[in-house]
Amino acid sequence: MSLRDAGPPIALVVIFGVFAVLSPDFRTVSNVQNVLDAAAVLAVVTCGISFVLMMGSIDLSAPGIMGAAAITVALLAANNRNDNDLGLLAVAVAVLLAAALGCLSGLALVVLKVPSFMTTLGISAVGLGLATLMFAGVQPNVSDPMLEGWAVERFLGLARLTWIALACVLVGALVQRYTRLGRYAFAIGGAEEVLALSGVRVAPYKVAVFTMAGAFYGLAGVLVTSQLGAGLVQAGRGYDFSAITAAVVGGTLLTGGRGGILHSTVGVLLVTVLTNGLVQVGVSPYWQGGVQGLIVVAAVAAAVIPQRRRNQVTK
Amino acid sequence: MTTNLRAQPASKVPAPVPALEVRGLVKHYPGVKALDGVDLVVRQHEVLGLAGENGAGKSTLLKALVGLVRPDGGEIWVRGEKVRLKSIMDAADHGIGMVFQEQSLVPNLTAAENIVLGSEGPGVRRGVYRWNTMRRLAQEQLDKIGSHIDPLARTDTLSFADRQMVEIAKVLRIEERTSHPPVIILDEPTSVLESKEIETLFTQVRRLREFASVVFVSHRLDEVLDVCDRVAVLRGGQSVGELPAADAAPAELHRMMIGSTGSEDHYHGAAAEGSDEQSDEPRRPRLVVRGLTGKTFRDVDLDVHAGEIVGIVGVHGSGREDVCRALFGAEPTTAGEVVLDGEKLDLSGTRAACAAGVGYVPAERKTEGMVGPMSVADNMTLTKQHARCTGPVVRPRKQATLVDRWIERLSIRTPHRGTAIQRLSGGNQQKVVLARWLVAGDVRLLLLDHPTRGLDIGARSEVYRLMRELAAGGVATVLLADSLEEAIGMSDRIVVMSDGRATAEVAAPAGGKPTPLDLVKEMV
Amino acid sequence: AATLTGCTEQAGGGAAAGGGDAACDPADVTLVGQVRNESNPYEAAWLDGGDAFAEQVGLTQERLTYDGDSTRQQEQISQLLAGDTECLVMNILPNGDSDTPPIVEGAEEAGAYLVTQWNKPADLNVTDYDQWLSHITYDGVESGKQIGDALAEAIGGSGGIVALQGILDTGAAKDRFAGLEESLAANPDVELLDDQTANFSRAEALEVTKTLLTKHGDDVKGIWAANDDMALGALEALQQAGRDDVAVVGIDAVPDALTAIQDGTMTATVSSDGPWQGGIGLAIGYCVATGELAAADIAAEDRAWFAEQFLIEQDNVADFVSPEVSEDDFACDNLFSRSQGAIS
Amino acid sequence: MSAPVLATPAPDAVVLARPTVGQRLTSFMPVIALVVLLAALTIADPSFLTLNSLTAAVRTSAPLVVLAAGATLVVLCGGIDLSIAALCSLATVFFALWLPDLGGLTTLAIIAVTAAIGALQGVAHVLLRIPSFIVTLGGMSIFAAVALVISDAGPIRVVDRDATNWLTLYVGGVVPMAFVVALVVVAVISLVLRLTPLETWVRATGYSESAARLGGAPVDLVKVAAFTVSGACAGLAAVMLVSRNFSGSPSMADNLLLPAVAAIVVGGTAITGGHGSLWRSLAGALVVTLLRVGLPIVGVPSAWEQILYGAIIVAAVALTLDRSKVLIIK
Ligand SMILES: Nc1ncnc2c1ncn2[C@@H]1O[C@H](COP(=O)(O)OP(=O)(O)OP(=O)(O)O)[C@@H](O)[C@H]1O
Ligand SMILES: Nc1ncnc2c1ncn2[C@@H]1O[C@H](COP(=O)(O)OP(=O)(O)OP(=O)(O)O)[C@@H](O)[C@H]1O
Ligand SMILES: [Mg+2]
Ligand SMILES: [Mg+2]
Repeated sequence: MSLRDAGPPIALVVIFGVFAVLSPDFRTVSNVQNVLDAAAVLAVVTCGISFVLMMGSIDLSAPGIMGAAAITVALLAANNRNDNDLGLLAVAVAVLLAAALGCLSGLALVVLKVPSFMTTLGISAVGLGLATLMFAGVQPNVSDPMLEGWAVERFLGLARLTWIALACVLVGALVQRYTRLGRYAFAIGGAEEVLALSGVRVAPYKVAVFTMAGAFYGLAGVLVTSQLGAGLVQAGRGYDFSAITAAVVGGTLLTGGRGGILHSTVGVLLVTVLTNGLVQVGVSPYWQGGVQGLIVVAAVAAAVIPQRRRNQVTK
Repeated sequence: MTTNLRAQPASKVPAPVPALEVRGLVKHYPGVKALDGVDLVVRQHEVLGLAGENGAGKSTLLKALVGLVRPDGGEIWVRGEKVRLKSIMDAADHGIGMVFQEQSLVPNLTAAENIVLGSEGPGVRRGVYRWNTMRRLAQEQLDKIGSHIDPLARTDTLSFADRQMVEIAKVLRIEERTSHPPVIILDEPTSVLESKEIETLFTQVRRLREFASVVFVSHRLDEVLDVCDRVAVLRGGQSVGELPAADAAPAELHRMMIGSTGSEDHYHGAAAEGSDEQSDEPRRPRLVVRGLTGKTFRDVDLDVHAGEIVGIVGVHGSGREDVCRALFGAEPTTAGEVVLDGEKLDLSGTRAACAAGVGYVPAERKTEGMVGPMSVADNMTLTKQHARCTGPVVRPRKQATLVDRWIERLSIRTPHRGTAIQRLSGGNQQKVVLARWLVAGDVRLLLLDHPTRGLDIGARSEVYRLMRELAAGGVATVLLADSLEEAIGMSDRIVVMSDGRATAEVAAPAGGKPTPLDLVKEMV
Repeated sequence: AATLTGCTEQAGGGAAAGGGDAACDPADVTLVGQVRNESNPYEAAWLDGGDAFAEQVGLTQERLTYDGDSTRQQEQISQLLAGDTECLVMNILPNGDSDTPPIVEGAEEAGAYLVTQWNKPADLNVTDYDQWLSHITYDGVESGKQIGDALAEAIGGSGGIVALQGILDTGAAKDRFAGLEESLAANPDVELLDDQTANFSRAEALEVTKTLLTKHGDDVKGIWAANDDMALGALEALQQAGRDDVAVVGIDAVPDALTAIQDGTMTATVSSDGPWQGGIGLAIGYCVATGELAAADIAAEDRAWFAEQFLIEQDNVADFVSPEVSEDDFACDNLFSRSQGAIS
Repeated sequence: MSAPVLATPAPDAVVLARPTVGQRLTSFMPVIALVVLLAALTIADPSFLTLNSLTAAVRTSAPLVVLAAGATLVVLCGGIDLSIAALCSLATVFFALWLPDLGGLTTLAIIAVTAAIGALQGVAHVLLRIPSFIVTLGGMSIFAAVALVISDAGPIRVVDRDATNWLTLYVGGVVPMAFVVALVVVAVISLVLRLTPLETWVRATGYSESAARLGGAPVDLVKVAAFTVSGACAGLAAVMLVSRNFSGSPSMADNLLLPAVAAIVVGGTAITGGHGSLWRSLAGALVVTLLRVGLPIVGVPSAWEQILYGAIIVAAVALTLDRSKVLIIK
């Protein structure tokens, strides 16, 4: 890892250290576990969004796709609304639906040539609409033991879904480093026009990246459902911006071509530590959002200082 | 010696099928006929030079040959077979590959990935990268051209010249793709290379001839004649003829390119004109640099008088580009003082430099020199408000008149001043960038980083004449030349830099020019 | 052509009717119910209640949702009021207190009949308006106090509790928290360890509760949540933390909370009867529009009133599991039967 | 001391390149999209197309138009301003708090203060080299927190309506004053851009920041100015919202962020910077407003409304984006 990537991890360590000094409650093992558990869903969403950001595109579809996946899995696994009991298959269907929605935004991007900002915003609305249709006024509660177990059962002190998230990060990192899809996503962010000059058709890779991102959001929606024990239309509310924030804080550039899954995961931890730490040290709920915003800006500022150049382009 | 291309085959015995043949190729762009019925034959195992002024249509023709430009008319034949090239991959399958005029590598990938990009072969199996294989494949290509760069280095950490080598290594992959002898197209590959690297490249080109055909474009006519077997000339989108390279002189080629007689010894001639009056009395230096220190250079002292052109020469990594940028406020400095006309120059930013009358032409035109989608007029008047405004208000008339005059003055080939600059040929783009500093007529110090990169010989003479005129008008110029010859020809004095320090100074008055060898001695 | 002929207060050709006395034909009445969204059970049930009433009088309800977006609510209302307002009846859930005044002014100007619920600035008087027939709400202070007391009782009168507040700038969140404070004053041995906001959201409540549980550990004996969604999120957090010794209370009586109370995992909630709310607002407007009830005849204390609410605990939860809305509740002479008195 | 450069320029010889029909059509696309949408809504519900209804729609759109206009400048520079909505909310609170003391001057004070806040963000972006996305995201949460605290977490009634009454009037009896003000804002900013070198600088910054900087354009100043204008527009939009809601509230405008950015994109402005205009954003804001209010009013059920909204907004951009200007779509 080069020097310019060192900023976010250092910021993470510093912030962690400051909270640990300020609050004895913060530095307990159980709280660290809690932070990791709390980071799980965001980490999965961020895995997906990182690939999109790496390409230089943006993705706001997480809330809609997560909502649709959450309701789908809740209605297909054992629940109080119908007699379905598909278990793992329900998860698979939800993730597939999510991937299909992601694919749709990718297709709209490459076929209609509409910027991803808009296609994903549109798909998010479509996802929420689908979710609302399926929701039909009655909360589906999940009674599937496997899904419930994910949130409750622990392995080495961490909830199962934290391990699932960890696996996602690992898979994401491997895909980024060792597959053509991952490296091309990275390359598209670096110089899309050059790929075309080298005879690479970028459109399929773009669609594939959005599809993969959709699948990650779908899984995240499933995880939220398992945590809450119920399928919520709002399962993904706010995850679009928090995931982008986490990725950017971790050093993934919005203009593409820099950073990656591991960077973003550092960002996820940073954001989660902040949220948790501010509660632990007892910052007033009125101020928490503001303080968090300030620290995020400060952290990014500190992280970019070593790479500041004259004539540097910051968008 | 001019012959009609299609009418007369070069030899009496029935020639083998040409590797590539173009018949009556036509391509229109809004307002331009980029190609107007071009004919071209590339024989097997030959190096064909392609010459022509900026905007003559060379790049367009070559892009049509690799399927990037879809022609509006005409035919392309590959080894006696008529083809319709739909994409670059299509062309590669026919054994045609190209190194582009503007660099085209993905900056955030490794050199190895760039080299195999799009045809990874065994480097990728079922979508999964095999880094070791990939590195081996890349290494093989790099070995072919004798380059020693690390295949796993990120491309954006490489120097411009190394990146050019990567491009060449990349195009050579075409050998692996096709069983036929390939056709390899090099569009101005040497414009950014140092002489040593050019030698390496030429060795490669000659080696390629053993098993391939090469199309070679360069504005350095001596180079073209040196490496090529035959030279075809384009003018205004039409083929105007061809020459065997062996017994042709640059002047003859130049005459064919422009359709009339041109001056031969362009820099020396120009230098002689302007330099008479300046050797007389020693004047106070216009620019005084003392102890300038930055990240890549230390303790640089430099004096430039009004009306003087000072060349800085040095190998890659000598820090000369950064000194230039620092003087323009685009690179931070940690120590040192710069005085322009007796006043301390504010190095805090480019605006301050502009306001003080400093102008800068960056080497990387595409990303730093011009704003691609904006019009020629807007690019030309980007900096100098009073060139187009009365008070704070833009006067479109004033702007238009001024811009049109400069378009005319520098013979910039553009359909209209409102045309997006990215639609111009590379050379014409460069002229617009240069004109930016001249429109207001208030420039005192001009920093030129490879100002003639990619310019044709005519345009280059014009730029030289322009530099001379500016110098005669009192402008102090710092020149980072394209070649040692250019530096010697244009400069009144040459500063040699190596490892971030100014190590020597060589006077180069008209009539007392040093030889390249003198400079090389100082450089090493 | 410079058409700046002058500025007037009114748009268009003065379409706004004076509203009022000319009774509408029942078939001409337009019924509109507007809530935040249909993706939560309470508000979906509200709209269903409105549909039920509409069916009862042989009409259909126009269902509007604004996704919790104040500006969008205003935009929809002004668009609605720009249409035909002669016999328009609106039963509106304003997004926040500040959203009520413009809705009221708009309805007044356009002559549409308006009933609002839940949110209203305290100093805005219904009696100052003709078209704003009634404002109905539940006494948030009372509900906050009721569940606070129930919680205190469930933890045996002493111990630490944490509070999950709603969206901080809503009246409901503030009133309910004020009720909790009253309850705390009455139960001096109950200690409020921490209060955080979870924005009425189940997911946020889950995270916040987890953090609070690690922060305060076994000191937490009870969780007071300003609505049932957050209470349900807290329950999940407790389950995941393996804690079954913590009492949880909420407000709203959503179906899941009732189930939880039946199961004994949750202690108490307070009823807010969505289907009734969806119907009653339309019913009041309908009765006035058709002339069966004169606006002037509505008593001042029925212009802004607290509706009846019940504390639901395990012993009485069975009565609330399937809320019954009877047609009688919406009869024009029985509209205000659930009133617990005027809003002070 | 300036050098006498090339005293004899050649006389004019200008070829005129007129825009082709296709090019003209693409620049009118936002308006076409607007008309098509209006027609579709009218077909769905013929009573939608009344003077009253249109008046209400444009009145409704005014704050969105103003917000989008300001943010368009930032987008043209290649950045993004996520703080506009939160700043607007904060400004409504300021307005309500200051009105009793400042009276008629409040509007000006609000615009000045929000402009200053915008400038501050611009300076932070430029000096610290933090992406505008992050600076304004931070700004968003900070403004929200400040608004929450100073308003005591609740709406503040505005009793004295004289200060905002002018915005609720109608010009010529039909055109809402708020919309006229929004039009004036768009027109004035557009004109200033057009008549000064600012437009070139803004576009150059958006298309290629490093080329603009090395070309001597005042990139940093231009960016700070864009954020300043964006802030000022947020203040003006706040005044409009207060005039409509008779109160200030700490989250009043928060939900306008995505619609405002959507308006910019729907207008065909490139989110990557450089290409676009305020007029496009005006049309975009009207399209977005029609979608927000029109779909439910013509009776589309809530769930389908969202699905339709998603589909139409994508289709609208597909129509309005001038792909000859934006070569790579990210
Ligand atoms: N994409 C385009 N759109 C419009 N016009 C173009 C485009 N590409 C090239 N042209 C025009 O076609 C003509 C030929 O350009 P081309 O790039 O082929 O010239 P060239 O011979 O390669 O010049 P140089 O030596 O400067 O590279 C020029 O007038 C140029 O302006
Ligand atoms: N198996 C391997 N063998 C050799 N090199 C490898 C292997 N896997 C990865 N690499 C190197 O690691 C890099 C993978 O990209 P990655 O983005 O992780 O780079 P990085 O060093 O983190 O750069 P930056 O963080 O600056 O973007 C490649 O550049 C490649 O050189
Ligand atoms: Mg990396
Ligand atoms: Mg060329």
